[in-house]
Amino acid sequence: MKSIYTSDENPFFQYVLGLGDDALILGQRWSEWLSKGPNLELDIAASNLALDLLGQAEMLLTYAAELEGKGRTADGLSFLRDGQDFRNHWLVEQPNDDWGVTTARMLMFSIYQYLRYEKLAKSSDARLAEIATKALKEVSYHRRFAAEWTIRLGGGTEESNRRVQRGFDILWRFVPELFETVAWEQDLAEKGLAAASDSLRAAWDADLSEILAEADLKKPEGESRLMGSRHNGHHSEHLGTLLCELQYLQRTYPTAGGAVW
Amino acid sequence: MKSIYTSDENPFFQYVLGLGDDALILGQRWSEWLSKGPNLELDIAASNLALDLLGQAEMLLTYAAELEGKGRTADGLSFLRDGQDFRNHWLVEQPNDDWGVTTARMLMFSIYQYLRYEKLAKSSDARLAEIATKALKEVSYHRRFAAEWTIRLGGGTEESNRRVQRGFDILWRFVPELFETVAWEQDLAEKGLAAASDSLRAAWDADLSEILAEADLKKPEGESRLMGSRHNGHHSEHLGTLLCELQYLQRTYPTAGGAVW
Amino acid sequence: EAGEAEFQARIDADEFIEPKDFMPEAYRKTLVRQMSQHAHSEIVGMLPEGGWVTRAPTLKRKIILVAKVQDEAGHGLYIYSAAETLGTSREEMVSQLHSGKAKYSTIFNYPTTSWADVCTIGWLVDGAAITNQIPLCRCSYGPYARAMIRVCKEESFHMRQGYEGLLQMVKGTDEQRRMVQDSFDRWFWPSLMMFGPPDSDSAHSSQNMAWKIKRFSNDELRQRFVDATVPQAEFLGITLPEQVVWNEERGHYDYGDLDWDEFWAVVRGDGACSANRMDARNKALDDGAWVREAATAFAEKQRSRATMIAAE
Amino acid sequence: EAGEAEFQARIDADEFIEPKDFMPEAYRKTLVRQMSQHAHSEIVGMLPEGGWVTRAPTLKRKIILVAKVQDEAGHGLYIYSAAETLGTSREEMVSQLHSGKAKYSTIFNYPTTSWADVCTIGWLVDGAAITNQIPLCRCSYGPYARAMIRVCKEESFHMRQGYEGLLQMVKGTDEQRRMVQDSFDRWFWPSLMMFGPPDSDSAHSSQNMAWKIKRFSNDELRQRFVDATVPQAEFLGITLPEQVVWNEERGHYDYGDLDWDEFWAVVRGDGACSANRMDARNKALDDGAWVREAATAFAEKQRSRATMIAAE
Repeated sequence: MKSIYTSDENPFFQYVLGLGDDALILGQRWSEWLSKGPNLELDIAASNLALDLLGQAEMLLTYAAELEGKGRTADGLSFLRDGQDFRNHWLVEQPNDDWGVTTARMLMFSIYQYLRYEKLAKSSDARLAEIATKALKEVSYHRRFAAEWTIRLGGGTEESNRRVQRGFDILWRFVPELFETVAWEQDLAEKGLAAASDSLRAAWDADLSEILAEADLKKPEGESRLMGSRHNGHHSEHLGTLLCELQYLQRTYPTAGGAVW
Repeated sequence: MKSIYTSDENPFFQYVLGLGDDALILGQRWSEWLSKGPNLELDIAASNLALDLLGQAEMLLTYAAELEGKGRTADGLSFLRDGQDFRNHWLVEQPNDDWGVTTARMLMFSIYQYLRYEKLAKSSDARLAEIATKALKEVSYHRRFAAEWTIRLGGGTEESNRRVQRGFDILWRFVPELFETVAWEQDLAEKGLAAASDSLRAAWDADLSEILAEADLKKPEGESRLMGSRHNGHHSEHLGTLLCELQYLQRTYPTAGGAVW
Repeated sequence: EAGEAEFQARIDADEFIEPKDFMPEAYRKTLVRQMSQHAHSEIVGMLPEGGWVTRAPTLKRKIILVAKVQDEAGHGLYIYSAAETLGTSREEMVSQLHSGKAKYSTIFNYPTTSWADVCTIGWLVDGAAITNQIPLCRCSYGPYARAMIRVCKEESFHMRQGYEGLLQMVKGTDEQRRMVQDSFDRWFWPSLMMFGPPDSDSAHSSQNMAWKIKRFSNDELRQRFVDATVPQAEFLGITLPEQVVWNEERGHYDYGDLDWDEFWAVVRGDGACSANRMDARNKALDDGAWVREAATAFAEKQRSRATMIAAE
Repeated sequence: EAGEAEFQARIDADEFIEPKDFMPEAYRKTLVRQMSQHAHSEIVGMLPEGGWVTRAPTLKRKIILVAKVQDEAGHGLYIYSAAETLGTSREEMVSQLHSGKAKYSTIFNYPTTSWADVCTIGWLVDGAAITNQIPLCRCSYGPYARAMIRVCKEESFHMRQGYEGLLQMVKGTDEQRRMVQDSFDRWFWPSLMMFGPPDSDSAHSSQNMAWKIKRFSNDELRQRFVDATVPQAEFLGITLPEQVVWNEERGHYDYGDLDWDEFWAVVRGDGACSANRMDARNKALDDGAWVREAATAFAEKQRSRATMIAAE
């Protein structure tokens, strides 16, 4: 038996797939907030975030499918792929929980995405650079929105401070994975194609620390150990239940079976 | 375009399918309680209920598949059937909510199932009579267990009385559907094959009233209007989300596609 | 009395009434009720479709649906704002919705059980809403009329998207066509009831007509909708109910009698999803309370800091 | 002192110690810790598999899985009861689990992400548990030994069912075989760690050996498990890690060094699912509090009613 999908076959495809999967899964999580937000304005904000991320997912997965060159499409990659072939980070697949946890994740991940797209906007791959340039504008807004809400919740009431702090505390264990840099990623980075994840850490820490300080929040300490890696198809249990919903219709009435959607 | 599946083609198949679907969907709901019960004893009780109901579903759906005679199996009917072809009552597909709502549903439905199986144990169809006889013993225990818990919660604390009362109140709107008797069911009943649902109402009311009185609970008043019928494939929104989980693996890796489970 | 006569004269002259203008109390009250009910319908209307966003079958459909639900939140916002110009705050209107005192369109108490339903809601429900609302773009109250112009523009976009979604589905498999037919069968009659009770039973109508906050009768609008919908349904290959037949003499489609008992049962709260909708709204409101409190507290702290700095 | 010598003599003579017999405090304490940890592991062990019951691929598999999870609850119950004979109540033990003071097997902090994992847990995790527990069927404390006999019987049934589930899957599609390999890759090393730290690092071992609440060293049991597992894995067509090689001289499989840093990280609470498991247990406990209170209140009312009737 062959061990699971190894990423060194076609690493640039894997890299772009990972970018697309982060956007797709986080977009799905944001879409869960629809009509459940704390007020109408935040319902609208949540749908903006979902729309931006799903739009990025569509561009990135379309490109990934082309890079793979096996005739798959962005929809095929989204709706008909096994969980173990998803390459998103564990952070984005975690449940929304309350608005405090969601805000903490949004801040942590949008700073990360911002820094990553910023580098990718200068990628030697023109297509990726173009996608990243467009996404960078959107994510810059996400980062600002998240920072404002972190500061508002941190400085609002005792309860809101406690809830958003809890968000950072429980999600902190997913931080090391954001900066895991596998050999083939390093290699792509050296060719000017990708951003080496570890190269983003210092700027991420600095930006986050500054916002947390302004928000009267404590930056969690310690560094959790990685318990599995997205590059090997490892995920938390939450991806599986997310995919049950995400993929149900295509799995049931697949386009390949003649369905038209 | 043809309107949806009409039940008068092969009504006995439809009838047995309905019995099987009630057991399957309620069994699925009970299985959701696993490892989430109020204590270990109730975890074990919940799994007993799930096992009995899933076992009934297997027998009934195997028989239904034979009656249909189109080569489907109990698994095919469970895992690869469209939501609009499910024939279970709306009551069983409602979410578990808390233990109070679950207890109220268990009492309402197990009295109903008991009365139905009691008649079916004398069905002129030997196979159905045999299945019903076996199921009757199990459901008799379910009814007793539900009655005991209804009395315990009704007479326990103010909170438990309020919560189980809420269960009866919110589920009361699904009662009329239990006794809806369509023409072809009446026809089957006259042939001695099936139990006409409306013939169970008086005994159901009497049994429930007695238990509620002992439990210091109020029997809800009024009769809601039917808003759709299982016989036409109408369901509440909860069936669809239940099926996402129930059917995901078979939809993704179907036995027909070579998968072996 | 003089004020009322002048008011009516302005309306008769097709002038817009603006927030600070004189208006009779009954006019104000009727409008607040109608507009808040309309806004509530937008908000509750997010729920049936919102439940399908996570299950949309393609990325394109998912994006379209998120944008549509977002538009509904936006409509809710405009209409609440327009209603606030009459002196009732959004908080008050929302709390009337959540207490069950205020109503919303009965259509949203029907279950959305397939992807075809998502498209059918766009086609029939938004379609019926537009038919109702286009005349309101010329209603006598300025802020409402202006909100309706924007809302109608977006809703006609939603209606086309919904119809287009069904057009795709009927090109697919038999299962998909069956889903479309089933969806139509469940939504057609309730969408006709969106126009309200028959003219013979309709309260307030003549006063509202005189005030130009209603410009056509329920039955007139219903007929207009049926006449537009039938050919669209036929184009999709849908089998129409036998009651729907072309009446050469009237130059309209007949559609028989509607089940008004069902309508009134749903109004009373007996709809299949009535309880779920209110539970979902109340849960969102309760779960979000601490966020709204935090935002208020933070804004106050910022204000008082700004005041202190200004005072130094 | 005399008591302790006599106690040890009984153990040396392979007699069972029973609840009312004399026993050293340290023996009692060690047993309570070990047994409650074992019971907690059964309870927490319901969670990873319980999450897959609603998604089982066939009715047969669903029924088997419900029955298995039910057995685990049953094991938890027996072992808590056996531990209660030592004077610590189940409530106290459970509250130590929920406060994080008591531990459970680290294996349940690994995520269960595919149906193959459900089968692999039966095969490897129950398999390792049995290897650990068979010697405990002859442990010196009577109630524990007797509980272990029943537990081992059921667990070996679970182990065979899990293995059989994988045997089916590898007969299926390439996707299924890939799922099985991936599952093995993730669970093999953690299952070896279930036997605890290497003998060189293992605390309490010699005293526990003398007391006969441990009869073989961690490394001995681990080797026994590896030797049994490798041929089973090969029969499934699984590719074993390259460190696993037959050592002709020893007559055993070598398996290289385990990642003990990972083990200790998981013990400290860094496991992928540690927080989720405790959240799930705490939620069940909190959500069920009113039910347990109601049952107690009802039983008290019944009792006082019975007393009153008796007094009449």
